[in-house]
Amino acid sequence: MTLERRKELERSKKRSEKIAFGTFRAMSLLVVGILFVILGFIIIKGISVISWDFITKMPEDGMTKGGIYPAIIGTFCLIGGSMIFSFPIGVLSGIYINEYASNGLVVRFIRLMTNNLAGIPSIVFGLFGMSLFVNTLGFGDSIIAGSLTLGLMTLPIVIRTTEEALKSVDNSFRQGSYALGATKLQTIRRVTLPIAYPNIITGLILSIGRVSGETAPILFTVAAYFLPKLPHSIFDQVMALPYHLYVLATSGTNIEESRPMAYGTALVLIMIVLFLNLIANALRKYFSKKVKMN
Amino acid sequence: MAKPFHKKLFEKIIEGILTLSGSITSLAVILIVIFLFKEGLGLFNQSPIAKGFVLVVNKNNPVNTLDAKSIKNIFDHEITNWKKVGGERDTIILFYLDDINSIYTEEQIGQNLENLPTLFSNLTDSISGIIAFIPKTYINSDFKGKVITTDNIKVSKFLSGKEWFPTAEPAAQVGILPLILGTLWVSIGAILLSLPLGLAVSIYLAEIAHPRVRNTFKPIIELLAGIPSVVYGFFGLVVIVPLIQSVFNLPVGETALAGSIILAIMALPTIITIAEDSIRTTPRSMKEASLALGASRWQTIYKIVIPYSISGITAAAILGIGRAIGETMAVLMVTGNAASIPHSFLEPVRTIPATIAAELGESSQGGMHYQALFILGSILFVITLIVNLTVEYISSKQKLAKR
Amino acid sequence: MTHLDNEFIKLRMQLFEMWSLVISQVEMSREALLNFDKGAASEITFKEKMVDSYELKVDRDCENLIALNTPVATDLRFVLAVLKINTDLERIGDFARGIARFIKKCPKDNLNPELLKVCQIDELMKNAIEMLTDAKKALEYENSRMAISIFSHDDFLDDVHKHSNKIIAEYIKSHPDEIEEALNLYSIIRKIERIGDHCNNIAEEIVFYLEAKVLKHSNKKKV
Amino acid sequence: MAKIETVDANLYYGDFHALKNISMKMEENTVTALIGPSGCGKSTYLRLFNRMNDLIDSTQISGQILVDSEDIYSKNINVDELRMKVGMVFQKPNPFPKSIFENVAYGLRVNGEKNKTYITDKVYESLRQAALWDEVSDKMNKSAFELSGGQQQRLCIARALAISPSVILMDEPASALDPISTAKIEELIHELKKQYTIVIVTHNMQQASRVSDFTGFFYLGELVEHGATAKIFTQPNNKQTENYITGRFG
Repeated sequence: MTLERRKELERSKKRSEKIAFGTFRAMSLLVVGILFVILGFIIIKGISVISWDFITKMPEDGMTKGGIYPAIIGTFCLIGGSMIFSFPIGVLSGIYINEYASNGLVVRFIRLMTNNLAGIPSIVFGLFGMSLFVNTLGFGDSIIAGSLTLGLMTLPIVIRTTEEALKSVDNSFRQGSYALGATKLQTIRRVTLPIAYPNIITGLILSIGRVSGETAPILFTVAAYFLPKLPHSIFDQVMALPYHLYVLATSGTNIEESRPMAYGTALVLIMIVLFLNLIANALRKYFSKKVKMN
Repeated sequence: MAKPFHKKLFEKIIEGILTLSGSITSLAVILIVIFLFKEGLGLFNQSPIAKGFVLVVNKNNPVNTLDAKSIKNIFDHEITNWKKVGGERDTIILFYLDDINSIYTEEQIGQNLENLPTLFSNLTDSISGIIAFIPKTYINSDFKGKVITTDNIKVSKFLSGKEWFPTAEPAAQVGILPLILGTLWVSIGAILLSLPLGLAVSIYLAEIAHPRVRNTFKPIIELLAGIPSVVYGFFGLVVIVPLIQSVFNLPVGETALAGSIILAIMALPTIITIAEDSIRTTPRSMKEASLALGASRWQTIYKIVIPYSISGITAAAILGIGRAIGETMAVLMVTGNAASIPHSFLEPVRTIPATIAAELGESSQGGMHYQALFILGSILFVITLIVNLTVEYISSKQKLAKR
Repeated sequence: MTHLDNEFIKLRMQLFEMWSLVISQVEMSREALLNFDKGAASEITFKEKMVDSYELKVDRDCENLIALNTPVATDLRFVLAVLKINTDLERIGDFARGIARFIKKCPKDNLNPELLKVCQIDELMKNAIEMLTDAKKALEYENSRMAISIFSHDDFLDDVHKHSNKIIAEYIKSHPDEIEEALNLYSIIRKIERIGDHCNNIAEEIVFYLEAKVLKHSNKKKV
Repeated sequence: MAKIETVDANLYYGDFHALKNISMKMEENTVTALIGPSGCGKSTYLRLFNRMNDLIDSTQISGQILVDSEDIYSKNINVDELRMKVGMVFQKPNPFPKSIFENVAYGLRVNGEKNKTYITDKVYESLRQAALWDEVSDKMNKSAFELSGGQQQRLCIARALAISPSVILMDEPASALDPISTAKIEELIHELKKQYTIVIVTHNMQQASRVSDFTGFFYLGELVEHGATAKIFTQPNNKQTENYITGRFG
């Protein structure tokens, strides 16, 4: 190969690298840009709507005025309800898979099922929840039916989070504990879980974010189109932020006039998600610092 | 030093609870299968004729059975001659219950509608080309006409039917082909948009970007995954839909394209996260070896890194498609929901999940429409099951190959 | 042929070169004695310098071989044997030079042949040379039986040496004018006997290298 | 003229001073071994010569690093070309997920070689040079992962040889191999020395003593002693060197 040709090759190598890297960088910026456009758009349009009244008042005038108080409360009810169901079972299940189940077919099967459950579209959960909780068990459209449906949906996330957190605990800790005569349960309770729990907590917070934004599963299990009062029991219907946004955006009595309300609702919804993400990240940082200090 | 008995018992109980919890997901999946199919499978024992009604014809008419499609065409005036459906050459005369008032006076009908059965009977007897859609209760034992029988809904017709009018009268049309095609169009459009973008970003983050850039971008992309789908839908509705409308000069902006764009944005975090993880598993030493042989970074990426992580990238793409197929709210809000077979990306379409979300509220429990929607749910479930099993298979092969 | 094999071959070649040099030294010292050749004597002294430099070189090579290649088993025994043979050869060379020095310093210009005869100098020297050559062959062919056969040669040297004081004493009585030469010759006999001892040692090292048997301080007759 | 030379080479990872004023010369067709405890900077030093440290961010380098009397850190040096001249073999065998043939042909292909017969000839020649030909000649299209660890490492050596370097850097090339494979690699180094200048980093002092002509002892980022291997291993000048090679370190 002549020197001339070699130089030419090197040049073309450099050129194609530059083009490729430039394209990739541009595309990455585009993706990040998309997020900022979405967030920015909703924040700019919604910020003027947000006020104390907006957060604490009932909707009025065919949902074109007033606030979204019942929807916020409803969403928190659903978060609480679904967490009560999915956290304990999910964490226990994660512990079982990682600590108890003997490696092999059983674990593979459970993991496969967990992955499958995680992949099921939310609308199918909605169908299932309606069929089982609302109709078969006779809960009707109620907080409990919605919470159970949402809880079932977040279960795989909780299980996976727990499993990952436990997996990252070094085996030497467990062996050290066994070597001192501790039983399996004692080891899990006193050694494994304390080490793993920062990661578990972080994961749980992120799963709350998922619950707060889901619409499809609550469509037929709990969400009320318009219900300007607060629930009294777990068998009451409630409004919920995501469904409320859907209603305001597509099927309100006066879509044009309720637009500002929709922006405001979207902003509140995003704020909740952002807030949860921030907490999770802060906790992650805090715990990793603590670990380092130890 | 033996542990006291009650402690051992306690451990055993806890172990039992843990085992139970461990099986919860399997239980849930099985329950979902049972309930979806339990509610849905009744559909195939149903007649497409609305409940409580029958179709009757003149007793001399040789036609005994009609399928849902023909019934619809007849009542839509698309078929106007019995010859078309296997009868004699005779014009079809449609008769609805309401038409009775224009033929007979109130007196003739009677105050309590007590004469109606006789009137129907006479009517069908006198007009040879008649087909009447009337409530079952008005058919007496001495009815002079002939009741048309209809086939139950068949699986093949259900899957290949080109029309979705589950509430149509007299015969509901439950062909899901437009829904399946709508779902595919939107999903394929989404993946065509998001796969190149997602791959580019994952390669950039894993191989090219400075760690500081990566550490800034990663949480942002995670945030993208956290935004609720209604918010995406809302954003699509107020920004992307009008944009498409004006750019392509369309009567409405709610199109498959709008759905694809929103879904592409929503699938991005999934694709980026999984593909990036997979790309990062490429051993450093392998990359260094390539560079040490005089390959440029870009050559190393496309000759070593991508082939090495191809199975992970495939998994990312498949999971991305799975996400797109199952997504409900955002699609519901921006695609226009027209249940017709799409011919271009600039037409409104309706996807399976959006159909369920939009129509389940209107359907009566246990009715044909309700069952049809549950069958749609089952189909969705089977699709995602296939997607997940495929991904599982690919990643297990990947683990095997890398050992 | 591995890299290490090559290193061993190099070492072996060097040892043999040195060995040949020493053999020629001893042969020349025999001729110098028998013919009272002062020229040959100075040549021996010159060769001694070469032997010394060989010794240093072989020493260093052995050291490097051990330090760099950590030889084990037969390789290790070879290096250790070479190291000791090297010292023995150098000593033998020293004895040859001692003989040469006597001839150079001797004020007379010849020795009485009778003296040489009664002392069996020729036989002694021949024997010593044979031992040295046989030992070299034994290593060359890696033949331990050949090495063992060397021990019997040594008996003759020991025997002559044992009786030489009487013979010399009698010779002095009969030739009182040759007292100095006779006494010097006695020390030469001793030197030749020592050469034989060193050859013995060399043979022992060869057997150690080849068969990993230690013959030192044992009864060689039994072998 | 030295093949490789460094004058007052310094390297920083951020604030960490990883190499301190290293000056060293390596002659053509010699094997230089770099020894020292873990983290002493020997691998970092080795990676100076094909600019592998460029891949790590916040690396700063000062001093002169010359290959064939050219400063390889000057602006007009093409890194890809440099890396063709200075081949490298890594600690663990790291064949690409490709066939045996394609592994060796990789370097030629990425550098624009298109002539098929040339590539084939070069691949075969490199495999012979790496003493692997007899073991793989009948399975050129099999995956490189089917080879044993020792064979994989020789494949990686063949891969490095295919682009005709004049220098070969080896970063603990035998540390992941069994003794028999190690012996084969060491034997190969003795062969390759006739054509290439070799720099090898090793944890195994016996290996350094067996294969190298010159040895450099690194400690805490400094070159403590550098000289003929025989000298270093029999009469080192420096007490630290002696302690290290006699295993009395620390």
